[in-house]
Amino acid sequence: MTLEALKLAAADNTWSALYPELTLGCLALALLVLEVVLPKRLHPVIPDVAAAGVLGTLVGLLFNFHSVTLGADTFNGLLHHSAAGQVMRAFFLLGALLTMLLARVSLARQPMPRIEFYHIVLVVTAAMMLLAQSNHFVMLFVALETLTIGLYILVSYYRTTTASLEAGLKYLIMGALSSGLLLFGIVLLYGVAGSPALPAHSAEAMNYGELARFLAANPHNFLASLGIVLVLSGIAFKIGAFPFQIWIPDVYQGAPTPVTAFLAVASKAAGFTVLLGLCGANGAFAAYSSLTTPVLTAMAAATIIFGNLAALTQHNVKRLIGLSGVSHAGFLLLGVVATAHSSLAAGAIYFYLFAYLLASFAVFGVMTHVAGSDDADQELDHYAGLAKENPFLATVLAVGLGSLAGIPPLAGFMGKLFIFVSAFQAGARWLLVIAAAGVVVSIYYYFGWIKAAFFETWTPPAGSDTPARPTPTPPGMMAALALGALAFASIALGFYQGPFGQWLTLR
Amino acid sequence: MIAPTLNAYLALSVLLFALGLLGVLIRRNTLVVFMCLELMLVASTLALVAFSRFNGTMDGNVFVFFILTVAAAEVAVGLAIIVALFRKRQTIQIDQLNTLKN
Amino acid sequence: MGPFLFNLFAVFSVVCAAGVVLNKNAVNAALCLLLSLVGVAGLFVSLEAYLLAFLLLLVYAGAIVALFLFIVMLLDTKGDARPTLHKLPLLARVMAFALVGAGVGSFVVRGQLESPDLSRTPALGASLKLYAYQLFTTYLLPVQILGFLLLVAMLGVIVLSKKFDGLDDIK
Amino acid sequence: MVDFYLQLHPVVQGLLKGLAVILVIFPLGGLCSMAERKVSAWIQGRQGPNRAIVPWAAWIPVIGPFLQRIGLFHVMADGGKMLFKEDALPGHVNKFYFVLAPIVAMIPALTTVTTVPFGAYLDPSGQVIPIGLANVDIGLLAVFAVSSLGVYSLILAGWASNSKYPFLGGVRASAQLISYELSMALSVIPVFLWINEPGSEGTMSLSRTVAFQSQPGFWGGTWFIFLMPVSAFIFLIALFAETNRQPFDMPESESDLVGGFHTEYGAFKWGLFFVAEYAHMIIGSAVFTLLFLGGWNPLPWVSLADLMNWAHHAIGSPLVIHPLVVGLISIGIFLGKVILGIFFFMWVRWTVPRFRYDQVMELGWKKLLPLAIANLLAYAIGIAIIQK
Amino acid sequence: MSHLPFDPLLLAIVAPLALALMIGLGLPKRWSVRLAYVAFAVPLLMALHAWWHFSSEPQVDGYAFLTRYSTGLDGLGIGLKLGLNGISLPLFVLAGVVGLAAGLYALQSRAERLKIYLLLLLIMQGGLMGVFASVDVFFFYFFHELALIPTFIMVGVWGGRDRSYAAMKLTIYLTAGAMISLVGLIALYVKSGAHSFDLIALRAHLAAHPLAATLQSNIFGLLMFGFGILVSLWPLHTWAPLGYGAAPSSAAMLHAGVLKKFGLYGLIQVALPLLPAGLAHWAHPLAWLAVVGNVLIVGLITIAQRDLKQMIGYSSVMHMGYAFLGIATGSTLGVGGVVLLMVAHGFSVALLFLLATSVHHRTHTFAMDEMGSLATKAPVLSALFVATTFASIGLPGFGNFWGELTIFVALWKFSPLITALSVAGVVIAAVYGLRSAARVFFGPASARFTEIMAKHPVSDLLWAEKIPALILLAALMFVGFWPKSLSDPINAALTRTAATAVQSGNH
Amino acid sequence: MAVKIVERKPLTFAERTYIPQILGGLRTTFRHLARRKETLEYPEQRPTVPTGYRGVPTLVKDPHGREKCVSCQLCEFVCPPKAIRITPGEIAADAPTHHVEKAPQAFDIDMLRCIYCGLCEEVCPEEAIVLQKQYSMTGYTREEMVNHKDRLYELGGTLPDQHLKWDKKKSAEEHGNDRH
Repeated sequence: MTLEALKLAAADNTWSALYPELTLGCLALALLVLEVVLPKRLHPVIPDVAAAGVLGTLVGLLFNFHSVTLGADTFNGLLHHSAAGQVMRAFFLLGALLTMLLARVSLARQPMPRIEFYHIVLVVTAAMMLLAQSNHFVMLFVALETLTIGLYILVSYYRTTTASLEAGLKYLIMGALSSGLLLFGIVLLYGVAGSPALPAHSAEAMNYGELARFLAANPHNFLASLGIVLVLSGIAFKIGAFPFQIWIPDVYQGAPTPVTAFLAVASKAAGFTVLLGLCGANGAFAAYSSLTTPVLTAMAAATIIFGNLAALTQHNVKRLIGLSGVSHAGFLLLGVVATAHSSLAAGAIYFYLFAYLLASFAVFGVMTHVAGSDDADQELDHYAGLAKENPFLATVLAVGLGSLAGIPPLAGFMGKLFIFVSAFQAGARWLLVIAAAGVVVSIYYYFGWIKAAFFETWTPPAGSDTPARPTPTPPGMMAALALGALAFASIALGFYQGPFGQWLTLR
Repeated sequence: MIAPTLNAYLALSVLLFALGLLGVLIRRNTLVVFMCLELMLVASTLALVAFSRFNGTMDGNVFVFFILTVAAAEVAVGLAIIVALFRKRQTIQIDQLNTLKN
Repeated sequence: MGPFLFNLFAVFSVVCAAGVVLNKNAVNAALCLLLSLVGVAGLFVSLEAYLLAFLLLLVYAGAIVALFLFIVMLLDTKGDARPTLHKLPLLARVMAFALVGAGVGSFVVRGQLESPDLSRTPALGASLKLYAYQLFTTYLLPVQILGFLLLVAMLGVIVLSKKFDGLDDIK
Repeated sequence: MVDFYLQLHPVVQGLLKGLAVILVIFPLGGLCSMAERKVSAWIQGRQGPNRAIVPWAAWIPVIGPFLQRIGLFHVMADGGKMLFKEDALPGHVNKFYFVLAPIVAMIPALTTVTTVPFGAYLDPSGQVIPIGLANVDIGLLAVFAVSSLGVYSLILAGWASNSKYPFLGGVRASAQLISYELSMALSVIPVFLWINEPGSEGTMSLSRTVAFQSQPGFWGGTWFIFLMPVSAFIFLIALFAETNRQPFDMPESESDLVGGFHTEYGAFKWGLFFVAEYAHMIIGSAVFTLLFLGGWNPLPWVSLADLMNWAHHAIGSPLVIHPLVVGLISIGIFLGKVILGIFFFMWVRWTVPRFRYDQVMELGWKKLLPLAIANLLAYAIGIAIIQK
Repeated sequence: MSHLPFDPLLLAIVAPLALALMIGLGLPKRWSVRLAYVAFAVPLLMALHAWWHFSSEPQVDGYAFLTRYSTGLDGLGIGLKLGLNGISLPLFVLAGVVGLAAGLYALQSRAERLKIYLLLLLIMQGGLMGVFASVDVFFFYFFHELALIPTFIMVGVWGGRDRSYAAMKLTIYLTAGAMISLVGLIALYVKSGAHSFDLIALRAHLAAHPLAATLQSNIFGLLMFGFGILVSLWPLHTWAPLGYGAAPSSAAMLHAGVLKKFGLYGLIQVALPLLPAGLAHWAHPLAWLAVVGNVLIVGLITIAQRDLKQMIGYSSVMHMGYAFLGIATGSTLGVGGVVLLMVAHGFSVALLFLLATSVHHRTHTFAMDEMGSLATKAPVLSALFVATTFASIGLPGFGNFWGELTIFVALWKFSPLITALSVAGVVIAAVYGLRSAARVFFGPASARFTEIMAKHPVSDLLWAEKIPALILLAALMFVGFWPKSLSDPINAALTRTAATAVQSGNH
Repeated sequence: MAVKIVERKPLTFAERTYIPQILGGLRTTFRHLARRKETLEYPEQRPTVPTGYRGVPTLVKDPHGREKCVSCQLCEFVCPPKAIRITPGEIAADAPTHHVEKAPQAFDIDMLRCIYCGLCEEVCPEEAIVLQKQYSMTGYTREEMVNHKDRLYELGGTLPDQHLKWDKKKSAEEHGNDRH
């Protein structure tokens, strides 16, 4: 390797293409510096600085949406920049921003230090953004692990409660197991694709493009198939797809509510971007669709069925939303299955994710305000009479849940519609039937929640030794604004998709 | 004596990986489970190095760096969680970690 | 020499790995893990990846397993207090064994790869320079990310275990 | 003889090497303990041990009394005592690990020696060839890697003793060793940055650092201790901590932990810990010599080859540059520096009082680590500018 | 083109929604109430305007007032395309009239939390206008769901007995129906290959490239059962009487009167012209289901009812049986009759619910056994009720008569046996209708009613109740006396669609 | 008087690094390294015992070889560790020193107890007990470490003063106290 080759390789490190991630990274460091530099009474400003920074990055990203690097590979093929990547970047930034807003409310009830939380959220967000653009297994693994390890910490952040720590431990073990599976899959693929005896082998088999070329030339390789299955199961853990969903209820319940939201939305979305990159129409595993499609189909069906049935019996809303999130993962998997035969599918997934983000954060926002100091203890009963106590929160909750349920004027419905259309285009009819049934079932528990908030009144349980339920925190100005905006966006995006819809359907 | 072929290395790493996985599935002590997880990662690195050596490629070797670093970070965080939990619950047996139940 | 070392280290690492899984005592398990790692490091040496072998020792054996041992001793857990085997766990265990066994079996039967001639393939892993070049050109970005990862991990450990004002959970 | 050795089976060769290492390190350890007694005595204005003698030595006219005066036979007496003393095994310990710990202590001590080159000779073409048991490309890393395993013996000893002081000692040891490894590794990076100029074959070999310090020219002839005093300083301090020498002997600080991790040990098992500690010291100062003190080069800007060529001219006999002679001289020079290093260890021990444990941790994490990082950054930038 | 400087259809949809939004954003109650009169009147005015100008408007494929608004999903062939044809026009007017009546009734009802009640009613009204003004199948469905959601909430919050259970059941049944029909619509969209949800484009495309017969029958089956649940096709009708029994009057008026017609309207506008072979396959099963289930079984059940509101609910289910029969004939005559029946039934059932609630205000019960001799106290109320009952039985002079008559005529050609059975239904209707009128208004007062009368003075209809009732009655009589005003455009439109249907059916 | 508060001097940077201090310490210890050793190589070299040294207590005889001790037991009573034990005995009537009346029948000093305080010497009215320069008393048994009377005399020897109090007393008795 000569010096010139090195310089060439180094020249491909186009740092300017990563300005949002770099901004987040620097911002994260700046938070720590501020903590040291600022006097203690000014510390409450730091979260605002973080949120403002993320907002600024988001605005900057949207203004520079069509940056020069779009469509290019940078960092020697580690990253691939695309419009979809830009959209997901915006998605993660939005998710981070909302998480921070929720954290302001939730952390205020906890004696834990604040600034580290924001720092970790920033770094995790940057990792997610890189993950969405990764085009190489090394990049994938490193970004995924950064994200996962950050989340381990965030999940167990409320260390004064046992639930949070237990959730953290469970997430850790499951997450590490999935990382192990994923890693071994990657290793197998890399090894097989590098084997000189096979056609189209490559020295840089970790690159998606090279791998896709290899797989296309070796359609029935056992080791490659095994690798693919392992990689898929690793990702299935992250997105909480059946049969790797067992961690979801416990972890969602135990984690701090903002983190649950972050997990439910951003982490899941990150998993799906990876899945799309691998199993999508031009993904690395495209040549093995005869293997991936049945696997993903079965997974999607089981996920929808399990998620919905399990959610039916839940009384803790965090578990409920976790399990309903499992069923959402199933719907999204349906979209992934469809990508092979439907040009709409990828766009549908992105739209679904956005709708899911808006709705989930609306619901989690309400949950954050309704919850007491024990973050894991959020029963359905606590919502009884919410409409009378705080109509605003109740309305936001209803809109959010309605959107999650996929009730029409709301964005969630459009997401489901797109998914269904693309699934039908791809011919996954039985899956569609299951999904439709799943939607009906999901109505039951979502509506049960709305029912609790609107139709019921709180009566303390007969044995009055149980403590009274927590009183909802009235939302502050910022939080109210954010929640209102989320609810409004959920409604508006249902009516009018605008340029976003154009982009989805014409990509 | 088994000749050190690629298959032998691969089988070895699969065996180690499987042992790790088995440990994760059957052990109840979280610390040991965690060790088994590390064993899985190490098994992966073994396969990676073997592939790199036999295929004459470099990426795999470099990947091992990343895996090692990630494993270190993971262990640090994981042990911190375990210790914090132990302080609360005085147990680290998986069966007894049942605060979260419906 | 080659086959001998390979067999030696292979058997050693597998036996020790089995020790990790089967040993009742967590301290024993940690030490088995350590020995298994030493075996793997030996295999790395036989694959001419010296740097990685010693890194494995330095990072894994020197730091990670030491940390494990440290924590095991700190928590002073009395081994695996084996719970009575309920029906379901037993079933799960049998299934786990079967699953893993089947996986390994099918792998050994079907996962055959042609072994290239070692004398003709370059041992790229032996050269330190190549690692440096790769890490600082192609993989510079992941290296940077890892920096952040380590920072985050450090902060996390601090948050999870430091004694803060107003937090009385740690005495 | 060399030919005969090379004809042997590799396994036999390995065994022979191992035997050699044991045969060298154990007596060296003993000698160090003797040196320690003498040095501490001298520093305290005492004579130190000078009485023991065996009859047959007493008969030798001058040498006998001399050996007696320097206390050599005390070492033997001690060794004999340790060997033959009752080796008590306390009832409450975890027997397996209790016995294992001292053995584990010996492993890194004996293994790292193999990767340290200890001399050099000139081959017919005038090339300097280093002498060592195993010349590996990543020498220093190997030393670090293997010596990092040393922590296990302390942890195990502390834990297996099943008693609180040893346990505290073991816990302290593990934390301390892991903490200082960081700054130690960071401190030597500038050295390797310096010797691996662009275009050269990258290496972490220790003999290469010595070779670099014997090159002609100002930079080449300089020892790294002059070029990188801060690195040397950090390395030295970290070395003290890594070998658990005073003022860092937290694991066995007798004023608060009775005897630290080896409180429950006695006789031969205790002796093994003892030897391991001295072996670590020897290796530490050998590595320090190789990295910062020019290895077997006699003086800064005067390399071994220069010396031998000058001697060859002065004396005129070709015998002077015979490999064996050169090798012995180089080993002598090297050993001299190592001994100086060991002396320094002892000198410090009897000068500086012991730290408190929190001070040790604070020094490691809050002082040395930032300093090492700053040092690394400064040298990285400086080297980049110089070697542009 | 329209003579107005704006799109009347869009205004009709937007006006109520806009007010709903304003209320949601916190409009004071006083202003909400005042503006509500306007917001309920505007759709009717626009509908009347459209009716007046319909024939003089330029028409595209039978549609007048065509305008298209892009919502960003042009790539999918979805856009807000508004227009009216001969079939939708009467229903559009129906929606306007019933909406105004329901709105006026609600405004005088002094419901608690009137603002929210109005908000939901306005959303419903906007959605209803949208349903019938949409040419785009997607938005047709979309607006239906928009109108449907408030029903659930209104039943749940303002409902009567068992409201929680009723709301839940309603939600699940109707969502299930909506999901099935959605799947059918998606299937239609994807399989047609038109890449458009635009009904005109779909029709044109399918006329040129008809679908295979089995596919048609499959899709028709989905639509039939999906829409069928929404229209309470036996045996999936059980939600209807329960829901109506629990629903507040305005919601019941709008739902039973207008929204329920959505399913029939969908079958007529979408399924019949696009899937003629499907109809051919399903006509007989549908007819038998309708006649045996809806007409006879439900009719007999209706007789057995003791609860006035439930009785009306069951009667509505029964009348839907006639509508299904008309659709099953598939002929222009029969389907035209269905449209007429839909309009007339809309007026009559809305009026019945209105009056039933008024009765309740006076008797404080819905149980018919506990009433009697109300006519002596409230003669206007009883007169109106009896008139409406006559209308609903299908006596000449009211719209229902014409609808049922044409259906029977058309049905005779289809199957005399079924005709005979369904005519028997009229007798059943007469029995329960007259019996209920007799029980409530005539005969001796029950002991309990005497008691109630002693407590609360019983007045006749107030003007606030009379006005909406009279509007509806007037409309009902208008249809009854001048059906031609409706049937002409209906026939024109049906002939046009039948032509295309015959074309594609021949293939 | 006004109180003047003296400010504590903050440490300078060099002092805060402690390096100069440590180097200073190293220099000090290194200097000691080369210094002459203070150690006395004992069996070969002996310390010079100064006058007034309080060594082993012994009994002495007068220049005529007579016991000086009159077993008054003052030393026994004054001895802090009670190391001295005296058994007084009568002096035979025919002895020339009969007029002294008492002489120790046995005189034991337990050297395991003796603390070399010298009180016995100070208190002795007869100057019969004297601390010698001898500093090393060793023995293999406890019994051996008890100095009996003969051993005490053996160690003490003769005190060469010519005072001879009891002779004077006797002659005064016999010849009258002409001095007084």
